[in-house]
This record gives sequence, C-alpha cells and structure tokens, in this order.
Amino acid sequence: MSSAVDPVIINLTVFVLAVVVGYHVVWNVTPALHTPLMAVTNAISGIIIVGAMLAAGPEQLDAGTVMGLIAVMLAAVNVFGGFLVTQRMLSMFKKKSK
Amino acid sequence: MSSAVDPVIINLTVFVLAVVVGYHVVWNVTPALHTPLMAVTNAISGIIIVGAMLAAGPEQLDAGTVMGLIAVMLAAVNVFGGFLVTQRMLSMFKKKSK
Amino acid sequence: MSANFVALAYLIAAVLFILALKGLSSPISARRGNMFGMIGMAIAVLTTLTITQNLIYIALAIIVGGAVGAVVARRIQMTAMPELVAAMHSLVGLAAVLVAMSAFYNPVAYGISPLHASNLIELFIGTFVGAITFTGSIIAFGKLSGKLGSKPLHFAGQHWFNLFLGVVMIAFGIMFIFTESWTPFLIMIALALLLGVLLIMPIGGADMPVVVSMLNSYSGWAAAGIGFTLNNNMLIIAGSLVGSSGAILSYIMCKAMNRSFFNVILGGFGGGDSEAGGAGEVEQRPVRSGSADDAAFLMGNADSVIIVPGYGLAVARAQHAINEMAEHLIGKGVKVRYAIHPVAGRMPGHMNVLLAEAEVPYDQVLEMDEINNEFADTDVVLVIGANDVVNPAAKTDPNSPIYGMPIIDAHKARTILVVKRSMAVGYAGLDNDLFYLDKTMMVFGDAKKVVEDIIKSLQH
Amino acid sequence: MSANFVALAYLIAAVLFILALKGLSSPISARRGNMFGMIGMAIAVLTTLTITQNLIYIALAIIVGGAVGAVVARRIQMTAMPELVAAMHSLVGLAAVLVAMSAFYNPVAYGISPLHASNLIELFIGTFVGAITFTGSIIAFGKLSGKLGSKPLHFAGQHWFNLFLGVVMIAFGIMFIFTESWTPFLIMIALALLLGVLLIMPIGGADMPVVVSMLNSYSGWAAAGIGFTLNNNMLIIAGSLVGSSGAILSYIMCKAMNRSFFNVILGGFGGGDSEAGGAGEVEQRPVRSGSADDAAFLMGNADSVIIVPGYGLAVARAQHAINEMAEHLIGKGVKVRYAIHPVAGRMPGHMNVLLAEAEVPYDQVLEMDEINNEFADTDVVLVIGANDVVNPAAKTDPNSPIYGMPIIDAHKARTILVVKRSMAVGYAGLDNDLFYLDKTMMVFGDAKKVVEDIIKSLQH
Amino acid sequence: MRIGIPTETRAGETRVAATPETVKKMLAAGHAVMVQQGAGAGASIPDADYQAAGATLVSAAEVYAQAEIMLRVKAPTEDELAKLAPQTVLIGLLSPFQADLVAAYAKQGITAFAMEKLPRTSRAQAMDVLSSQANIAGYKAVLVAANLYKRFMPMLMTAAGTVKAARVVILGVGVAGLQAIATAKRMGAVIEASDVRPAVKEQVESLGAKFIDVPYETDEEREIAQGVGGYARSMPASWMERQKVEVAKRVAQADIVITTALIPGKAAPVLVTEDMVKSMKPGSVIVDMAVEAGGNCPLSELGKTVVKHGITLVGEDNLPALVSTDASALYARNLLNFLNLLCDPKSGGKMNINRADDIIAGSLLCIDGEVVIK
Amino acid sequence: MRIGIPTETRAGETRVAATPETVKKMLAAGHAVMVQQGAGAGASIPDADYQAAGATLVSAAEVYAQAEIMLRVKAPTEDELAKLAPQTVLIGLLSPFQADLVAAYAKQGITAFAMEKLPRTSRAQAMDVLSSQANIAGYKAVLVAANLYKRFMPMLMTAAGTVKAARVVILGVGVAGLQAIATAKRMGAVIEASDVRPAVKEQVESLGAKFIDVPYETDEEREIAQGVGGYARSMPASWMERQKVEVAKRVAQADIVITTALIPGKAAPVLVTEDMVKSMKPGSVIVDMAVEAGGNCPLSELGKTVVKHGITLVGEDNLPALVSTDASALYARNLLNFLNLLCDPKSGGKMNINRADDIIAGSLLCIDGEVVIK
Ligand SMILES: NC(=O)c1ccc[n+]([C@@H]2O[C@H](COP(=O)([O-])OP(=O)(O)OC[C@H]3O[C@@H](n4cnc5c(N)ncnc54)[C@H](OP(=O)(O)O)[C@@H]3O)[C@@H](O)[C@H]2O)c1
Ligand SMILES: NC(=O)c1ccc[n+]([C@@H]2O[C@H](COP(=O)([O-])OP(=O)(O)OC[C@H]3O[C@@H](n4cnc5c(N)ncnc54)[C@H](OP(=O)(O)O)[C@@H]3O)[C@@H](O)[C@H]2O)c1
Ligand SMILES: NC(=O)c1ccc[n+]([C@@H]2O[C@H](COP(=O)([O-])OP(=O)(O)OC[C@H]3O[C@@H](n4cnc5c(N)ncnc54)[C@H](O)[C@@H]3O)[C@@H](O)[C@H]2O)c1
Ligand SMILES: NC(=O)c1ccc[n+]([C@@H]2O[C@H](COP(=O)([O-])OP(=O)(O)OC[C@H]3O[C@@H](n4cnc5c(N)ncnc54)[C@H](O)[C@@H]3O)[C@@H](O)[C@H]2O)c1
Repeated sequence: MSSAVDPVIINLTVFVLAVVVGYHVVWNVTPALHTPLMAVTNAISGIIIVGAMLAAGPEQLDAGTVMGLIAVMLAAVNVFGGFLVTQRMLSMFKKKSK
Repeated sequence: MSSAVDPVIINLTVFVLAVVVGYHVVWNVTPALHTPLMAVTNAISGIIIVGAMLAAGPEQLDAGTVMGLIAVMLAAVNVFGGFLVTQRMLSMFKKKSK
Repeated sequence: MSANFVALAYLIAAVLFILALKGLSSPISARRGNMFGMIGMAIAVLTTLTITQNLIYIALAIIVGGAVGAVVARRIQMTAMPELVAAMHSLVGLAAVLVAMSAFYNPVAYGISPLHASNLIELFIGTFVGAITFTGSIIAFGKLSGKLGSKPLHFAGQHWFNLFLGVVMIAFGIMFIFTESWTPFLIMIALALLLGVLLIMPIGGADMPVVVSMLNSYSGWAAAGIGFTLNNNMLIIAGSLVGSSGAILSYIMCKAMNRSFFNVILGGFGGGDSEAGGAGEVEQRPVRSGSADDAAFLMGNADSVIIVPGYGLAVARAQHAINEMAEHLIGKGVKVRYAIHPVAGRMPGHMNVLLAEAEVPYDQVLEMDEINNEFADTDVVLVIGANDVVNPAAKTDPNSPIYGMPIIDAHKARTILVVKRSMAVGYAGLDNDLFYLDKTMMVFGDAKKVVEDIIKSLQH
Repeated sequence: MSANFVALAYLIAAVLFILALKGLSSPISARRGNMFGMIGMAIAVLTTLTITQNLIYIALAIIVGGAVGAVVARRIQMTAMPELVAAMHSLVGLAAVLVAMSAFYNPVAYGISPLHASNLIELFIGTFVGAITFTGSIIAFGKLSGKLGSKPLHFAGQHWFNLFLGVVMIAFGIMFIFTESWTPFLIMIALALLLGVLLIMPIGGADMPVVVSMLNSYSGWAAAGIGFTLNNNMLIIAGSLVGSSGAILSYIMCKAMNRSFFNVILGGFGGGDSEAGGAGEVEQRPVRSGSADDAAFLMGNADSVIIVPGYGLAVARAQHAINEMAEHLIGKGVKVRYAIHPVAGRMPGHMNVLLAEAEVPYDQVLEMDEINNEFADTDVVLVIGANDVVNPAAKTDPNSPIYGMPIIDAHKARTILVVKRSMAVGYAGLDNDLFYLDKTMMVFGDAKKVVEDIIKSLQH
Repeated sequence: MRIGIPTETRAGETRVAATPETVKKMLAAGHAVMVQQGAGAGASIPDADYQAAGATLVSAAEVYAQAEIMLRVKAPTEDELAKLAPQTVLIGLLSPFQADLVAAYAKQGITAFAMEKLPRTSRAQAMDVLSSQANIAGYKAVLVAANLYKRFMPMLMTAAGTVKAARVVILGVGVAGLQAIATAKRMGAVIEASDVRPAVKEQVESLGAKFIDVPYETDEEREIAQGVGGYARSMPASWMERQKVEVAKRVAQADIVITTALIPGKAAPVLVTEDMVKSMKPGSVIVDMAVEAGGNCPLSELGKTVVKHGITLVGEDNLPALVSTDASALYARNLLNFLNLLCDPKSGGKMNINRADDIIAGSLLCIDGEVVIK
Repeated sequence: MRIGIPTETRAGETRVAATPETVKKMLAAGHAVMVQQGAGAGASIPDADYQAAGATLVSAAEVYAQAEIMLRVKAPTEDELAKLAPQTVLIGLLSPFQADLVAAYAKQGITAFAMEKLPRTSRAQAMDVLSSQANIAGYKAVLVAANLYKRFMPMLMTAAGTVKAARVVILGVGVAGLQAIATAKRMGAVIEASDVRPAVKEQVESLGAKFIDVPYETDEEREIAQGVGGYARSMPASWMERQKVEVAKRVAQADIVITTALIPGKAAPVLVTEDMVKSMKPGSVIVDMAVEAGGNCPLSELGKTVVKHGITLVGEDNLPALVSTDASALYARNLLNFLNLLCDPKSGGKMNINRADDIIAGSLLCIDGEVVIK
C-alpha cells in the first residue's frame, strides 16, 4: 500500500512525531537554561539554510538563485551567531564543574 | 530529491522519532503504574494484528492466508485481553478521585 | 478507501497510542489514556478491514481471539497479572512469526511483490525477534505461574553456547536472504525458538518482572520489524513505542531493585554475582520490597495514614522530614496521625521529644491505646524505624521474650509500609513476622533518605 | 551522493538536533549538546553542498553570513542577548520568505516541478509564517533594544483590524493557490509583513521575552512548512522541534510570570487586564524578579551562600524548610552560613529561636559583626523575609529613620536573592534600595512555599 | 573621663553595670575605670577579672567620691546620692516616674540619664535596656514557673502512661511575653497568648503559639488598640469585658499563666481575677511580671511567692537579677553603647551632651540642677 | 482486697503511691481502697479528689491497721512497720540493698515487694518504677540546673550583643541521662555526653547531642563495656584514666554538668574530681544525680545544694519528689500494673503470688517471715 501514499502523509507523520519529541524535550530543560535554549533553537531554525542552498543550487543565476543566495547568507548569520552565542552563554555556567 | 529516496530511509526516520517518543513518554510514567504500563504496551503490541489481517487478506485461502488468520486470532487475544486487563487494573486506583 | 486515507487513519491511530502511554503519568489520566489506546486500535483494525478481503474469516478470527482475551482478562486474579502478561507476549511473538512467514509465502498480498534484499533483512529480523519472544515468554510464564521452578537453571558454558547458537542462526538468516528459500528460513526460526528458551531459563524468579518487560520490548521490536517489511508507518510507530518503552521500563525496574541491567538480561552472567546484588542483607523468607515512589503513591492515594515511629527514626534524625511528608499528605486530603508506643525508642517519651522538635502538632500524636482499634479501618500504616513495638509475636508467641508486651496493631491495617535499612533485628533481637505479610511492603534505606525521596515523589 | 545517502545524513543531523535540545537539561550536558547541534548543522550543510552547484557563490554567502554572525556573537553584551535573538529570528523569517519565493520561481530546482495544490498550500503557509516572523521580530528587536518605546501601542478596534487583515491575506493566499500567479503571492506577503508589525506592536516590554520565544517558534514552523514543500524530512524535523519547543517555552514562561498565554500573544486583548496580571503589588521602579528554580540554580552553582533571615521567615514558619534547603546545598558542596542581625524579627533572639527549632547547627549561625566583612567574597546571599535589617539606607541616608542602625551588608554580595511576598515595606515602613539593584533578583511568594520549591528544584 | 562602677545596694539586685568586657572597651575609648570591690559578686564576676581587664578596684567611698561618670543598675539610695559630686553624670535605671527621686537628683546637681526613657527607635536599640532586660525576664519567668510546677512541661508517652503537655497562657505580649512564648514553646508546652495590639497576632503565630482573638467591635476600640509607639493604651471597658470572657476560659484550663501586660505610666490592667484563680487546677502556677505596676492579678504579692487557693503566685519584681551574669552582660553593653554616644571614642572619650540628639534628649532627666523631663 | 495508701513520712518525700485515677481502677478491679488523710497534699491532690474517686479517707492508725495490701513510695519507718499486720503485702521502693530493713520486714512477717528489683524485661516495662522516676529525675535535673545557672541556656543574638549557648556535659547516659539530654537540647544548650556502654553512642546522637568517644583498647575493656542486662560494670582503670582526660577537657568548658553514672550495687564512679571543679568557670552548676550512691563528684553533698570554688553543686537525692504530681501519677500507674499482675482483675482481684513469674519472683523480698532475695 505505502507506495501509493502521498509524501504529504509521510511528511505529516514525521511532523507529528517531531512535534511530540520537541514537546517532551523542552519540559526537561532546567529553567535556568531557558535563554540558551532560545539561542540554540534559534540556531537550529537556521536549518532553513538547507532550503536556501537548494534554491541557490541551480547552475544558471536568475532571480531564484539570487534570492536563494541571499537567504543562504541570512541563514548563515543565524547558524553561526546562534551556536556561538549559545556557547558563550553556557560557558558562564562553567565555574563549578563538580 | 525525496521522490528518489528509498522508503526504508523514511521508515527509519519514523522509527527513530518513535523510539525517542517512547523513551520520553515512559520516563514520565509514575512507578506505581508500571504494571498497567506493561499491560497497555502489551495490548498495543497487538498492533501486529494489522499485519496479520493483511496476510489474511488475499481472496484465495492458502497457507499464507491461513497463517494470517491464525495470527489475527492470536493478536486479537492480545488486543482485547490487554486493554481489558489494563482497565481492570486502573479501576483499582479509582477510589480517590479528588 | 484510498491509500492516503488509510495512511492518515494509521497516523491518527499512532498518535492515539502515544496519548495512551502519556496518560499513564497519573492514575486519572491513565483511564482516559487506555480509552485512547482502544480507540486507536479500533481505528487501525477497521481501517485495515476496508482494504482486505475474507472479511468473514477475519472477523471470525477476531471474534474468537477477542472473546478468549476478554474472558481471560475478566477471570484472571489480580495477583496472576505478571504471568498473564507473559503469556500474552508469547502470542504476539508467534503472530509476528506467522505474519513474516505469510509475507514470505505471498509477498503480493502486501504489495512488496519483488522482494528486495532490504525486505528480506527486515523479514529476518522481525521473524527471529518474534520467535525469541514467543518461546522466551512461554518460559517466563512457566516460571511466574510456578509451573516451572522459579530457580535459575544454569549449565556450564551456557553463555558460549547461546552465543554460538545466535551466530548459527544469523548465518542461516544470511543464507535465507541470499537464497530466498524456505529451508534456511525455517531452520533460522527453529534456532530462534530454541534461543528464546535458553535465554530465559537461567534467569531467577526475582528478576522475572524485568524479563517480562524486556520481552514486551522484544514483541514491540518484532512488530516494528514487520512494519518495515510492510512499509507500514503505524506498525513502525506502535512497535517502536512498545519496544523503547519496554526497554526503558526494564532499566528503571533494575535501577529500583539495585540490579545491573545486563546481569539480569544475560541471566546470571557470573552466577553468584547477580544473586548477591539484592538490597542489604538477604533473608530466607521472601519479602516484598518497594521504592520510595511506591510508598508515596500508596500514601498519596490513601484516605488515612498512620505513622508508627521507632528508634530508627531517631537514629536517622528523620523527624523534620517525616513532619514535612505528613504536611504534604495532609495537603492532599489524607488523614495523618502518629501512633506512639510507650516504649518506642530508647528512653521514655523518646518519640515525643523528636516529634516535638519537628513541631508535629500534638493533636496528630496519639498514644497506642487511643489509636490501636483504628488500624483495621486504616488504608496505609507507615512503620518507620520501628521493629519490636509492632512485632505481633508479643501477642501470639508465648515463648517470645516480649510476649505480653502490648504492641501497636500495625498488622491490622490494609497496607503496611516498613522503612528500615535492612532485615536486621531491633532492641529485643527478634525476627518480626509483620515484615513477611502479603500486605507488607518493605522500603529499605535510611529513614531520612527514604522519607525525603517520598516527599520528592509526592510533589510530582 | 545518492538521494538515499543524503536522506540518511539528514536523519543523522536531525537526531543530533534532538540531542542538542535534550542536553539542556543540565549545564554540563548542555555544552556537549551544543556541540551536537553544531555537528548536526555541519552535516546538513555539507551534505547539501554535495547536491548543489554554484559552490563558490554558496560558500561565499555562507562565509560572509557566518563571519557576520560570529562577530556579532563575540561582540554582543550578555545583557543584550534577548534583542540579539530577536534580530536573528527576523533573518530566519526573511530567509524562509526568500526560499519560498525562489521555490515558486523555479520549482525544478527542488524536484517539485509540476506544482501540486498541496505544494502551493505548503508554500503559502511557509511564506506567510516567515513574513510575520520577519517583521514581528524586527519590532520585538526594536522594543527590546529600546529603539522603539517598550510601551504597548494600542489603537481602537485593533484586534478586529488584525482579524480583517488576516482574512484578506488568506483570501489572497487562496487566490494564489488557484491562479499560481505572482501578484496575489506578493500581495499576500506584503499583508503578512504588515500583520507581523501589527501583532507585536501592542505587546508590552515586560512580555517581550515570551514574544521572542513565540517568534522563535514561528520561525521553526516556517522552516517546517518549507520542509513540506521541499519534501525534506530534516527541515520538517528540525523546524517542528524548534516550533513546538518555542511554543512550550512561551507557555512555561507565561506560567512562571503568572500571565495568561493568550493575553500575551494577543497583545493586551482587553487592555488593562494584561497589565494588572503582574505578580503582587506593582512598584514604580523596575525590579528583576525570578522563580524559585532560578534561585535554586544560582545557589546550587555558588561556592558560598549566606542566608539572611528576617521576620518573614518567622511569619511563614519556614525555618525547617530553610534548614533542609541548606542541607541540600551543603550536600552539593556549597558553603552555607546564616547571618543574624541583632534585631531581626520582633523580639531579641527571634531568629535564634527559630533556627534552633529547626536544629540549624550553631556553627552555621553567625552574628552580624562576625560575618559582615565576608559578603564581598560571597557568591549569593539569600535574604529571606528580611527587609529593614538589610536596608542600605541605614548607612547612606541621614534622613532615614533607621539611619545609624547597623545593617547586614547583603548588598555587597555578588548576587542577591530576596524572598518576600510583595514589594511591601517592613517594620520601619521604609522602601529598600537593595531590592532595585541590578544584581538583585526578587523571588515573590510566601517564604515557606518558595523555599520548598527551591528544594524541589535542587533535587533535580 | 573617670568612670565609677559601684556595687548595687538595692535589695535583691545582683546585677552590675559593667563587665570586664565593657571595662576593656571603656579603657580603649580613653576612660579610666574604677570598680568597687565585690561589685561583680552577685553576677559571679570575681574582682580579679575586673582587675585583669584593667580596672582599678576601689572602696565604696572612693567610687562615689571620685567618679565623673557613674554607671549603675538601679537608682542610688539617698545616702549614696549625697556622696556624689555635683556635675557627676549618673546613668542607669533611675526610676524617672518617681518625682521625688528626680527632684533629689536635681537638688544634688548631678546630670542624670534614665535608661527607661530612651526613645524606642531603631537607632536606640543597641542601648535599649528595657528590651534587653525584659527579654531576660520573659525567659526566666518560664523557668521559674516550670521549676515550681509539679508536672512535666512537654507531652511524653511512656510505659507508665502519658503525661500531657502543660498549657501555658501568656497575657501581654511585649518583649517579655514573646520570649516567654519562645521559651515555653521550646520546653514543649502548648501556648495561647493575648494582647490588645492587633500586630501581635502575627508575632505570636510566628513563634508557633495560638493567639486568643478578641475581636474589635467599634472604631474606637480599633484605634486605641493600635497603641502609640509600640506601647499599648488603656482599652475601653467593652473590649476588656470581652477579653476577660475569652481569657477566663483559657486560664481555667491553664497550668501556667504568665502575665506581662503593662500600659506606660498607668496601673497594670487586671487580667486574672480571683475567680479565675479559683477556677484553676491545684498546683498551677501564675507568674505576674506586672507586679511592680500593681499586678495583672490582684492576688500576687510584690517580691513574694505565695500559694493561694492551691495556686502558686510568683510576684518576683526583679526577674533579670536571677539571671545576673547574662543580665549584667547585656545591661553593661547597652550602657557602653550609650556612653559611646555621649563620649565619642573617636574623640578620645570627651563628653559632649548633644541635646539635639533624640536619644540623649529623651533620656536626660536633669542637668545643672534642673529637671528637664518632658 | 483492702488496699491502704499511707501518707509518705520520709523527709522530702512528696509523692504518693496512688492517684484518684488509679484508685478508680483498683475499685473497678474489685478492691477496696483506703487513703490516709492528706496523703496527696504533697502532690497537689486534694483529699476530696480521692473521695470523689471512691476511696475512703482514713486516719494513719486505720490505714496501717486495716490494709491487706499497702502501696507506698518509700520504705516505712520502724514505727510504721510495727503497725502492720503479718501477711500484709507491702509494695514500694523498699530499699532491698539495705539488709537491716529487709530483715525487719521479714521479722514483721509481711510479704514485701521491692520495685527496685523488677527485672528490666519488655514485659515489665509498664511497672518499671526505676525507669519512670529516672526519667523525671533527668528532666528535673536540667530544670534545677537551668534555674540556678545565671545565664541563658540558648544562644541569642540581640541588639545588646550575643549570648552563647550553655555547654552541658552529661556523664552517664541511662534513662535519666537521656532525658536530661533531651531536655537540655530543647532548651537550646550544646550537649556532650559520656558513657561506658558503646550502644549509648547511637542513642546520644539520636537526640542530637555529641558523644565523647573514649576508645576501647583491649578486649577486656570492650567486653566489660557491654555491661550486663543494660547495666554498666566497673571499667578497668586504664579506660577510666582515658575517660578522665577526655571528660576533664569538656568539663573545664562546661556551664552545666549533670552526672548520673551508676553501677548497680557498687559505689558510683568518681567522674568529676575536685581539680575539674576548680577548672570550671565561676557560676557554673553541677547536678550530681548519683549522690545517694556516693556521688560522681566528691564535692557534692547528699540532699544539699552547696557552692564550692564558685561552682554550685546540687546534691538533691530525690529529684522526682520535686515533680510530685506527675511523679506520683507515673509511679501510681506502675504500681497499679504490678498490682494487676498480683491480683488479676479478671478474677475479681483475688491475690495469687505466682512465684514462677519472673516479675513476681524477681521483686519478692520476703514472705512468710523469710527473706527470699537472690
Ligand atoms: N523507650 C524506652 O524507654 C526503652 C528503653 C530501653 C529499651 N527499649 C526497647 O527498645 C525497643 C523500642 O522499639 P522500637 O521499635 O522503637 O525500636 P527497635 O525495635 O530497636 O527497632 C528499631 C529499628 O529501626 C531500624 N533503624 C535503625 N536505624 C535506622 C535508620 N537510620 N533508618 C531506618 N531504620 C533504622 C533498625 O533496623 P535496620 O537496622 O534494619 O535499619 C531497627 O530494627 C523495644 O524493644 C523497647 O523495649 C525501650
Ligand atoms: N528584634 C527585635 O527585638 C525587634 C522588636 C521590635 C521591632 N523590631 C524591628 O523589626 C524589624 C526587623 O527587621 P526584619 O528585616 O527582620 O523584618 P522587617 O523589616 O519587618 O521585614 C520583614 C519582611 O518579611 C516579609 N514577609 C512577611 N511575611 C512573609 C512571608 N510569609 N513570606 C515571605 N516574606 C514575608 C515582609 O514583606 P512582604 O510583606 O512583601 O512579604 C517584610 O518586608 C526592624 O525594623 C527592627 O527594628 C525588632
Ligand atoms: N523600635 C524597636 O525596634 C523596638 C525595640 C523594643 C521593643 N519594641 C516594641 O515596643 C513594644 C512594647 O514592648 P514592651 O515589652 O516594652 O511592652 P510593655 O512592657 O509596655 O507591655 C507589654 C505588653 O502588654 C500589652 N498589654 C497592655 N494592656 C494589655 C491588656 N489589657 N491585655 C493584653 N495585653 C496588654 C501591651 O500591648 C504590650 O505588648 C513592642 O511592640 C515591641 O516590639 C520596639
Ligand atoms: N528492657 C527495657 O525495655 C528497659 C527499660 C528501662 C531501661 N532499660 C535499659 O537499662 C539500662 C540502664 O538504665 P538506667 O538508667 O537504670 O542505668 P543506671 O542508672 O544504672 O546507670 C546510668 C548510666 O551510667 C552509666 N555508667 C556507669 N559507669 C559509668 C562510667 N564510669 N562512665 C560513664 N557512664 C557510666 C551506665 O552505663 C548507665 O548508662 C539502659 O540501657 C536502659 O536503656 C531497658
């Protein structure tokens, strides 16, 4: 049967499961790490960079690829900025490592 | 790209996510409900009945469909027995409903 | 029905299964959760019915199987629950094997007609896990129901033999994948069935609950494996939910029993080791022991709790903790009182001194004579660090050195929780029958530690 | 690279993202988690590179963007973190809009050449969510950085207008789906951009952190939406992780601030309501307030904590709880002492009486003069139910009625936690500057309740 | 300045106005200190300790003749006063409400500071003799009662049966009453307390005791109950009547009653009537700490412990003197703090009577032959 | 049976062997009860209460002449003994270790039960007079000490400075020592305690006090330290010497020392020497509860409170009598429980001296003119 199934349904399946996972994971985060949590999820939302790269992918440069390239740049700011800021924040908690 | 992806990979994706969900869900179960948990997961593992039904599905009766029918019957014991037993166990906790 | 609708219905069923498990975080939501589970299963079955023929036969099979299941579920004694669960796992295991065989026999039925190597691998995994689950569960059932001795069965070189069998089984599996023929497939199944027996035989009766949970997990993995074969997301999701939750549950249970997970699963690898691993000193007679979480749950759901403190409370200096625990219980609407034996502790009024330190209100503190006839109507009594003062031998055994001493009638309560560090004796040096009652649960540990854990658990 | 390998690499990246979030359950695993996140992202990006052309341009774009991001991340003040996060969200939103436009412009690039209705719906959703995120985040950034006034901006009928705009936007979206043309698409985008502004404008500065988290969630949903369009599981997983976690986080934050989630998100629906919702009495000057969890975290990670009890400790009868808390901290290796002011409470020795009741060891209890010069070297001081005795006005303000009274130098500590029920005054009826210091965090609530919550949190 | 510490001569006064600890600090501030021989005996402080601290041991005659500042506990007798040189600064509990005494101080030309008159502001707390001594009195009242009481204070359940916790009723909850509550609580008693001021309810409960609620029914009652400056005012008869009914119920069941109710400058209110005493169980104990101001119980006798209707009534008027060592230690520190205000140690101890300071102005009884109390 | 309750005549004995509560129960068990007029006065129990409970009030002559069973606290005087009819059953603290007294009982032909001789088994706990009275004594010892001590027991930090918590040392931790620890702890003192028996360490710590560890170095020491039946034995000199060193350190810093160390049938061990007393701060207090057995401190004097080297030494030998009401209540219940063993209430109170019962056999001093103590 599955071969006939629209990918949307499969995407939906993946989507539902991922939402449940996200739900559970966040409840376990200690409140003191809520700000780093925001920062790291911000970085992860930079995953849009993958979409942007695909948009920028086609050989010939046209409006589509240019928009893609801009999107890549914007998303890259996010990715690098997000992870580095998270790291900086987390290093503040280093002091006591016992 | 995804159209070219083997369903096994997609299945794997679903599988990994479901495992993570299962992992999280169980940690939140109160220890006192561990026995009902076992009973209800037992009932859910009766989902194999779906596979069994598909095996029993084809029109003509042959070794395949007969095996399927037997499997349906076995799994049905599990499904009904599992959920009912769970319900019985849980009703013991009813007393105090405030 | 279109394939899309079927897939959507399956997704809904899968979500309902997740909700069913989530519900178990509290007894109230658990009943609703179980309902979700049933609805999910109904959706899955009905949806599948729309895409199969042979409706009559299938319906008949479901009705017969369902009726058997329902009757068993109604009739079974609550105390026989573990063996029932074990028995049912064996059915899932067998069903998985049958489905796999059927799929190999007639791949077209599943729309996987040209069998790929990946299909065959999946088929192989689903089948052998199912087969191990089948025979393993039967052995577990036998041990739990007492039909087989609960003692672990060892023979020399057992682990090496199992390993060897496993390797041979995999070899036949690989042969099956390459030849796509029945002979290696069936041999592989036979070997897996044998392995199931050999793996569970050496595990001792005390570890059976863990094993049952582990087999539960296996049955889930088997279903998930079949799901891969059938490209069926719902089977994958439901199967892996069961698989991972069962595995985690076994792990949690081992933790609670202070056992090594691997020792249990490997069935006494290193023999003596796994037996000595139990908490504290080992007694000859069996006692039921539980965790602080269990104690918290039982007390939190009781209408009335009586606390019987003894010298151990003083040694642990747990008086502040016990008062806090009592406050939490009272906050949940539980009636809490303390029953003080005249000679509890090591000096007259020892318990009063302690409870006063913790500012337990005087009106919660009753002397033995005032409260002794209320135990029969009490849901839970928590005996904490007391021993001699709740020893029924003082009433029943004229040869006991404490015969004739009045005692606190803790044994009359519906459930008895006893907190102490071990099975060691108290001041009078006597064993205490109270600890071995069916309705008694021992919670081993330092009184303060245990009570703090109970508080933590009550706060959830 | 084959599509299968790409898909597998994406799956691995997705799992790494899950691990990154899971890591945040403790500060130690959090750093490892962040590392997982980076690796996951690297895998995702590198894998994608193998299936794109224009490597140079793309690499250049990444390098430029990455450099900007890195520099900003290094330079930014820790206190400016919220606005940075808001600013970055706007980028994700804009990127999502651009990707969507590009996909519509050139669907072949994604292998979705004949655009189905479902593709268009997904595209529409991804785009408008991205657009709202974009402008909404800019407004949030403006408010947080003070470039825009932090006061909420209302106008009459605002909500109706927003609703109207939303309906119109959806109408154009539907038109776009049917006509597959640029005009309705662009109009729809413009309307969504406007909506983003209008939705965030009316929300007050105090609620901004919730809004930032909500926009974070939106940016995730936008990514997931694009993932649907591109049939890309990793985008779906990562996007919905971010989406659901952001939403839950907003909810948790509202709970902690005792605000209604919907009031916040709807931006002062019912105006005054959302302002009066703040905890306890409202003061003119701004104070920093936190939860018991924050307090537990700060103390648990300190080397030394000094507890300054006052009359409120007595009123709440929190002495047993505070001793338990101290025991937990000591168990974590924190040095804990009590600083007793000679006139704390309402009778001479009031605090000693209380602490003795709870059996706080005498050697942890120091009088003001003994401990006053240690505050400068102390990580955290917990002022609990005290007020006048830690009022710096006694030293600094000759007109204060308590001028000349010696005080406990709590204000010299690195971090100050103050537990009381409100901003109300103490015995002497004076406002207390200590509460308004930058390094002070108020934890509002009954002292006993708060301390019990701290204990709960310390036990995690 | 030359500071003199005499031996207290009032009957039963065992305290002393300086301890070796405060002597040392006075020396460090630039004063010279003379201590009369045997001054510390009542407080178990040997002369040798004063000497070791740096004081000069002197005779009675010397201390009165030579002191520029005299620190003492109670007012001097007529004879002693006569021995003081004019301009001598006298600091202590000088009974400012006894007009004849004050007049005598003025006549002698001394400068007198009455510690009873200190304003009870935050800044004055370190010198607040009334607080420090009331605190001790509250503690000792419970000890005396517990020692006279022929039963246990705490509840105990033993093989020989259960003994009930003592029921203690505290009437008047100022500084002494609060400390009495705390002490009785420690010993395991069950406590109820009454006061006119509504703020006291929370304070009583903060010590784990129960407050006897007597509702205020009129605005007048409510207003008077607030008191002035922490002190109570006389309540209207209507309220007193209602209080009596509530208190009588508690007293009849009480094992120990401790009364401390005072209204500054007035006779102590009668809270425990003879009928209430009669209603109590034989063997119970009443400690009337207001006895000097007429007593909260008409049956108590100043300075004596008597048994009436089977009840032991303690009329001890100087409870702090029974805890002489610590009472002296706290008293001496209070006085030292006051002295430091008068003679700033930073300026080498030079005296400066700054009458703009509310503490100095408030406690100054007479100076230059004039009475200056308001 | 006709039960007689006389007024106690030994000096300072304020207790009484029956209370209205136990009188009622004796009547219910089928006995008749005569109470001598004024018997309860010392314990604040009016004659009227006995009457209300159903007892007959009688004169001294009547009670001695007519009692079939006499319950009392202390041994009768010679005169009183002479007034008892032969066969009278006498129950009380009859000083079984005084041979002359025991001989006199036998000569008079009475049946005498000495409550001191009860075996200390679980079953006997409800009759265990030594426990119930030692418990009271331990409590009272602390109260007496606290009342004599001229400082605060608890630590207090006040505006007038800090007072330190009293340091209390308890030597000998049997029943009395444990209750002393509990009481001093309640009052806020810092406590250290010493005993020979190793099991005591855990008990001391269970009350929140510190145990003074004196290690055992030889097997002999270890063995003797175990004691017999809960009682201590005399420790070897080597251990006593080490204990002395440790104890001396603590005593020198102590504010209050309470000693209870006893070894049955022997003189009490000397634990606080004169040198140690001299090392203490003036004003400190020692309560020697072993004074009747020669004292744990050679300076203490039987029945007196004396001051030596500036230290107050309390040699009170009958502390329970100072808590007469509760002491009587517990004592009377102990005796009632013993009486019920002797005369089963279920059989209408008929006496049956079952000498096979270890409790009866253990406490029986003499019967039928014969002395039977082992
Ligand atoms: N009250 C008196 O005046 C007095 C005087 C002398 C003797 N006694 C005798 O003492 C006994 C009193 O009875 P009881 O029931 O109170 O005490 P018990 O019979 O001595 O039992 C106390 C129990 O507490 C447990 N325990 C010790 N420390 C603990 C800790 N830290 N955490 C948890 N449990 C702990 C011990 O078991 P584990 O080791 O397994 O933990 C022990 O079995 C009676 O036999 C009585 O006759 C009483
Ligand atoms: N020690 C003495 O002998 C004595 C005698 C009389 C007067 N005084 C005076 O009393 C004052 C003592 O200073 P202090 O700092 O101890 O007390 P304080 O200045 O009176 O402050 C107490 C604070 O505790 C808070 N509080 C009350 N109940 C609470 C509860 N249940 N949970 C949490 N917080 C609670 C109150 O704030 P919220 O209402 O916001 O919660 C209040 O601001 C000094 O001014 C002193 O002069 C002392
Ligand atoms: N500023 C400071 O920091 C400071 C220092 C010390 C004391 N004080 C305050 O001063 C106040 C007085 O303390 P005090 O001990 O000197 O008081 P006090 O000795 O004058 O009176 C004792 C108590 O008797 C009560 N009383 C009077 N009439 C009564 C009646 N009819 N029934 C019941 N109770 C009655 C009073 O309200 C008072 O509480 C207290 O509130 C205390 O907190 C403040
Ligand atoms: N069976 C029961 O239930 C029961 C009932 C009551 C008492 N007891 C036990 O009986 C025992 C004796 O109690 P008691 O109060 O009658 O004892 P006690 O009065 O005979 O002696 C008092 C204490 O002095 C100690 N001591 C003797 N020599 C010492 C020395 N040199 N240094 C320090 N300490 C020394 C003893 O060990 C004892 O603890 C206790 O262990 C008590 O728990 C048991």
